[in-house]
Amino acid sequence: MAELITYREAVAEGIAREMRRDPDVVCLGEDIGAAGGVFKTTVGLFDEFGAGRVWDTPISEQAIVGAAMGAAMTGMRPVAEIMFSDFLACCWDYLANEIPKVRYMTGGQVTVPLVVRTANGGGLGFGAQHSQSVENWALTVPGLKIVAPSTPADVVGLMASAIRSDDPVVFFEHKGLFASKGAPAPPDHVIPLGKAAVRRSGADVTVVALAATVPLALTAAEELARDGIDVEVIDLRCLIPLDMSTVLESVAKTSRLVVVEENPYQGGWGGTVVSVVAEEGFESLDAPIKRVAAANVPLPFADALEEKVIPTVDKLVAAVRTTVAY
Amino acid sequence: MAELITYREAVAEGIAREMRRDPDVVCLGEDIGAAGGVFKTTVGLFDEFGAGRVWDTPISEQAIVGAAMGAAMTGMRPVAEIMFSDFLACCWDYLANEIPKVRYMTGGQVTVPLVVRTANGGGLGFGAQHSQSVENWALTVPGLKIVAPSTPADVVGLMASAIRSDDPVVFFEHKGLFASKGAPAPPDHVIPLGKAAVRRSGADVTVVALAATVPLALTAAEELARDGIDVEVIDLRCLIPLDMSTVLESVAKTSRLVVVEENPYQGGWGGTVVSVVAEEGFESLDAPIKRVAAANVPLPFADALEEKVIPTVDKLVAAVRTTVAY
Amino acid sequence: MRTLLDMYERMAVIRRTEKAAFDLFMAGLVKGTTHLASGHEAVAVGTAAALRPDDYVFATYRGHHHAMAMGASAEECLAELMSKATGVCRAKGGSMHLTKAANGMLGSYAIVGAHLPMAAGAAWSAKLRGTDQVAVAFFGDGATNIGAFHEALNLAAVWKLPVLFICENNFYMEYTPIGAVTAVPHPAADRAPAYSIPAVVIDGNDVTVVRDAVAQAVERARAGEGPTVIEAETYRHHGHSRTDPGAYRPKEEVERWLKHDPLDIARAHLEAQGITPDDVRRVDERAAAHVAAAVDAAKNAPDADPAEAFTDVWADGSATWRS
Amino acid sequence: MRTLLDMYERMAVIRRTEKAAFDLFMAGLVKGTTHLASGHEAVAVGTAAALRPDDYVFATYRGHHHAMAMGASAEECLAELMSKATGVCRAKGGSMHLTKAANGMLGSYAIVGAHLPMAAGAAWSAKLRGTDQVAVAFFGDGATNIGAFHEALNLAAVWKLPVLFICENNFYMEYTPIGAVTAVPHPAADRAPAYSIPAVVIDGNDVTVVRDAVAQAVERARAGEGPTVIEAETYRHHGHSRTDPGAYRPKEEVERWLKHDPLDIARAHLEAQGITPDDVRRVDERAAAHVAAAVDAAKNAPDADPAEAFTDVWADGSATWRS
Ligand SMILES: Cc1ncc(C[n+]2csc(CCOP(=O)(O)OP(=O)(O)O)c2C)c(N)n1
Ligand SMILES: Cc1ncc(C[n+]2csc(CCOP(=O)(O)OP(=O)(O)O)c2C)c(N)n1
Ligand SMILES: [Mg+2]
Ligand SMILES: [Mg+2]
Repeated sequence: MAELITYREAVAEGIAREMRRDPDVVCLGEDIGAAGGVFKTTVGLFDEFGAGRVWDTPISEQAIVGAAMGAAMTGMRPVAEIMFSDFLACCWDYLANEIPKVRYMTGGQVTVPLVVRTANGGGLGFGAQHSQSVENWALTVPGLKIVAPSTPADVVGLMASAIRSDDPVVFFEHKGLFASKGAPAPPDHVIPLGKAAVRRSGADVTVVALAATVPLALTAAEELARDGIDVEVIDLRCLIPLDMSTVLESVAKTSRLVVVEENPYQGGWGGTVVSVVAEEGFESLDAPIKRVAAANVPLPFADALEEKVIPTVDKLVAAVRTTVAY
Repeated sequence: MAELITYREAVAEGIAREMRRDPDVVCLGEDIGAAGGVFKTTVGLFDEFGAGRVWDTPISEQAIVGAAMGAAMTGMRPVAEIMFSDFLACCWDYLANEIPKVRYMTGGQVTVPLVVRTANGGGLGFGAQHSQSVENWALTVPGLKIVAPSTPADVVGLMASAIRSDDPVVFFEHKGLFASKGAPAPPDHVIPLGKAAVRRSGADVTVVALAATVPLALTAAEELARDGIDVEVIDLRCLIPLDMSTVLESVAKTSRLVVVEENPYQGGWGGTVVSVVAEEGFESLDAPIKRVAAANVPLPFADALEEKVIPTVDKLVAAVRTTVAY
Repeated sequence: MRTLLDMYERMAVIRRTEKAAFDLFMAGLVKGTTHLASGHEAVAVGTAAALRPDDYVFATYRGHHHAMAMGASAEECLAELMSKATGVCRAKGGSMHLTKAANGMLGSYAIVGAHLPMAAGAAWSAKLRGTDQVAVAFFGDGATNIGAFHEALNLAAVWKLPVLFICENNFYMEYTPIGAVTAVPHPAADRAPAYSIPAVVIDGNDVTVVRDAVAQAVERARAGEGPTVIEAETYRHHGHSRTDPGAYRPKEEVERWLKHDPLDIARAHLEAQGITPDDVRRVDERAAAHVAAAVDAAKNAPDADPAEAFTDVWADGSATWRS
Repeated sequence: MRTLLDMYERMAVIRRTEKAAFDLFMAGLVKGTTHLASGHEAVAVGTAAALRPDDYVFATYRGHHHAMAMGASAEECLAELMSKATGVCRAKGGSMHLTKAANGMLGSYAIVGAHLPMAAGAAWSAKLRGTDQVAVAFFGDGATNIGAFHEALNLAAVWKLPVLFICENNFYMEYTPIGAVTAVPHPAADRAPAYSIPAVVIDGNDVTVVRDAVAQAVERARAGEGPTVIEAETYRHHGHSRTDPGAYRPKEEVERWLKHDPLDIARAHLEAQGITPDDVRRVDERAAAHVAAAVDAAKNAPDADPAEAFTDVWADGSATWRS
């Protein structure tokens, strides 16, 4: 078995594989070149592909994503980095109004095959403006594919699909997972967008997770297993396309659902998952659906406070216990 | 009984009342001065209060909202207009990362008593970039109060509360309602934020609506009444604070819930309402919860296509029938 | 468009199409809103005349003239406005989003300034692919105050991109004179030095002046010398959009500009070139007939198919968001 | 801060606090990230010396020096970094958001450029309320390429707002030399003409130069003459943030700047004024003792109360979002 690689390394690896395959793939972003990115997720790309394919930009999020869009419309496959996902707010017009709509509103005349990659999520003590999980922002906008991997191999396999996709993809890399390790991706590893992974099968309750809440859910499941509670953990991997079949099948089996998400409860992606289940899976349900989400407050700096706000193993364990005991 | 006034007139009336009360209230926005705004929702303010209190701005959404924030932090009560709610994307950083977080992240050192008003919603044939209902964008961000009135009197009463609020408020004025008429607001009309209105009481099914879907729901309710289906229509009025007590009480009575919302289903505000009910109101439910939302596509230009995408009376009627027949 | 007469004809067609759009609006056959470009024709047509078929253009909600200058037909534009299946965007875009991608006209964007970075990106793409294509962004004076303008110009300059920023300075952002909200007299040209970009201010109503200025900028761009800012002074003959009578504009100002009509100026040039008034009249008549036919054809075209609401979100043609 | 010696002392305290922050970071007592301002002290302190207590300041994630120049104590800043209940933001903000509103220091903002419009807004507020307060925005060279910069400067110019835009040009945006991503040599000053705003480029490491330049701009602002851009050239002694060794900077460049240390320059001025090295040494010692005591006090302060996570979302102190 090959050595383990980090999630961080997997990002660069995933991009490099596609850059080798396809000369139209180009990267742009702040400090992604010789510096290798502030999270070191583009290390090696500049050396291997040079300044002609890895472009350092000014601090101009609108220009970065807007230029990526123009390039995508004219034959390139740009991979744009927005350093922290919070900064998507600085170019939100492109994510909300331009990129996802132009194909539709031109009656299909153009396509926008680009990837916007961004470091997402909390847990590192970066405070209110550098720690948000904002997949749910992207979810409000039809026309974007939304990817949020939880393992190094998935990073590579989903990056391949994202870059090869003819549709725009927002690719959320979780800051809290960068240092985590996992099996490397086999050669030519491609994971189709919109296929959830059942990370642990179980009979008693379905836990739906994404990105950093996947390892959290797995830890909780181990703890619950010791008490005889058998948890099925689903890693959505993508929010769009959303693999509700896997979720609904699971709920049909377990009759119980808990969603664990890092974004705030209000407007969180769990609401969409719950809505579908509360309509289509209603008959299967034997207990109220619970969402373990962040509290509806900005993210505080101090660990002890942040802990109170974001989902934790303990909070998930408690929620599952209540659900199962219902 | 006084003459009816339009929703459009109510906007100007609501602002004017507060400007008369409180000299710290100032308005800023594009073409809101002598021109009275592109939707004529600020007509009369410039004449009455002058250029010192009604400021025309450049096309600089970030500067508009950012300056409003700075002014709010230093003793003023600015009312900023963002012409179309879609353009909130151009200043999203302020709505997502600055305004709602600064009080929290300074440990309560500052407050931001401002209102961002904006024309929201579809139905007028303005196409994909000028027709969105984006209350759900704001809902993703803790720290913003979110108001979306459905009647002229509510516009006045909620505007009073919004402007007097020491918290930041995003005030969604629905374009499709501007021409609608209703009873004028009595003097000193103040409606507290976070209190839903039961617009029609009924025993069979609860319909939760907001802004333009309120009249839609009332029309549907009339139609359904003819078939003996007794619909309770709740106008949420605000998404934050969210009056779940009223919704949960209603569902406890009717055992059935349909949410009708203009934003796309994915990431829509209905998901948050449904989540709460699917947890806390689970025992009351006798039928699957339905959401009648916009389809997950950008908004098309042609009426015949838009009709297919956004919620209509027919779609709501059909959803209620299914729910009641369950 | 090889000759001045060709350019004149294109302008004449645009003018009449705008008039037709207005009339159709008034007749209730066009819904939503429209931002007529009557008065702005020379900027679009002069630019198009200096471009190659493989160049790129990005325009605004006031983009009928850009689409048609780049070769969209009057019929497909009017059909779009009238929600017809034959509309240039299959009635999914509407007046503010006319697009003719086959001709390099990559869209009309209705969020002010948003398309400037896109044009820079298309130019970057040309550079990456080693072609010598150029990209053009048309925008208004009002657009020069939005952040995207700044970011696009800086990026274009730093990366030396083959892009032209063509400002149609019609002296108003909607109802507010541009001077009231802009800190410099020439909203685009006076900003260009902040990015070390060369700039010219030109008479945007003289199609030959526009063509020549654009040709020069295109030459620079193709030679790898980077972006240019062109501020073309012009004027709209109507209000900002269909509901606006434009009453905030001084009467003398309007009259002065109406006398400086791009079609009249072109006609004077044609006469100087020895083209007879009769020749011009024949072109005018052809333009009128062309537009009349386009109106008829658009009117008679089938309505857009409601099922189209659920196509073209994704590149595979579908709108599927879940399994 | 009436005297140069006062300013020197303030700088000495800041320098030592930054050093302490670094050490505490290394010792695992500070979490997250920190962007040290060692080397930038003169910009903050010189500016503060030219302001009135009722003026406003908006700063960045590299804002320890701004907070302390405006009167935040070393102890409350370090306590914030160490997640203590006594932190200047009650440990809810952290290093990037130091704020001392009581002193007019209205926050440190971590999204580049976002606070420039806010400062314009605070200046607008002063104008509306008829006070003659001014507002200051500090920002980096890298911030000059973001849209909010453009919009803020234009608005400030058009509305003639009493605001100072003070760029701390340290020649790098993170790891990239500013020249590589900016189209003009002076990222702030060369842009000011695009807004008809007067600008100066100054030695940001000489606290007297900064104070004088700011004083002049403040005078203009209070007199109703509008905004000024001040580009203060300076250099950071450390990497961009705690994880960055700063290896991308040429050694000679670093050495040259280390020799142009704001504290040394101030010391030379003091000597020229006849302040003896002994006087200075006493101040240094007092600064050192002050910071050492601050470190102790911060270390011994109680940890932030986890219940604080659910306060202060709303003005009533609560975090209630539903009934
Ligand atoms: C970001 C944004 N803000 C505001 C608007 C509303 N709006 C549409 S056109 C316009 C005026 C634009 O003026 P200018 O750029 O001079 O172009 P013109 O209409 O004169 O051709 C405004 C404010 C918009 N579409 N986008
Ligand atoms: C909008 C935005 N983009 C990117 C970043 C990440 N970032 C933080 S500091 C920085 C460099 C800023 O450089 P400069 O403005 O020169 O300030 P300095 O750090 O040199 O003081 C960057 C890119 C950010 N915080 N905000
Ligand atoms: Mg204009
Ligand atoms: Mg810098």
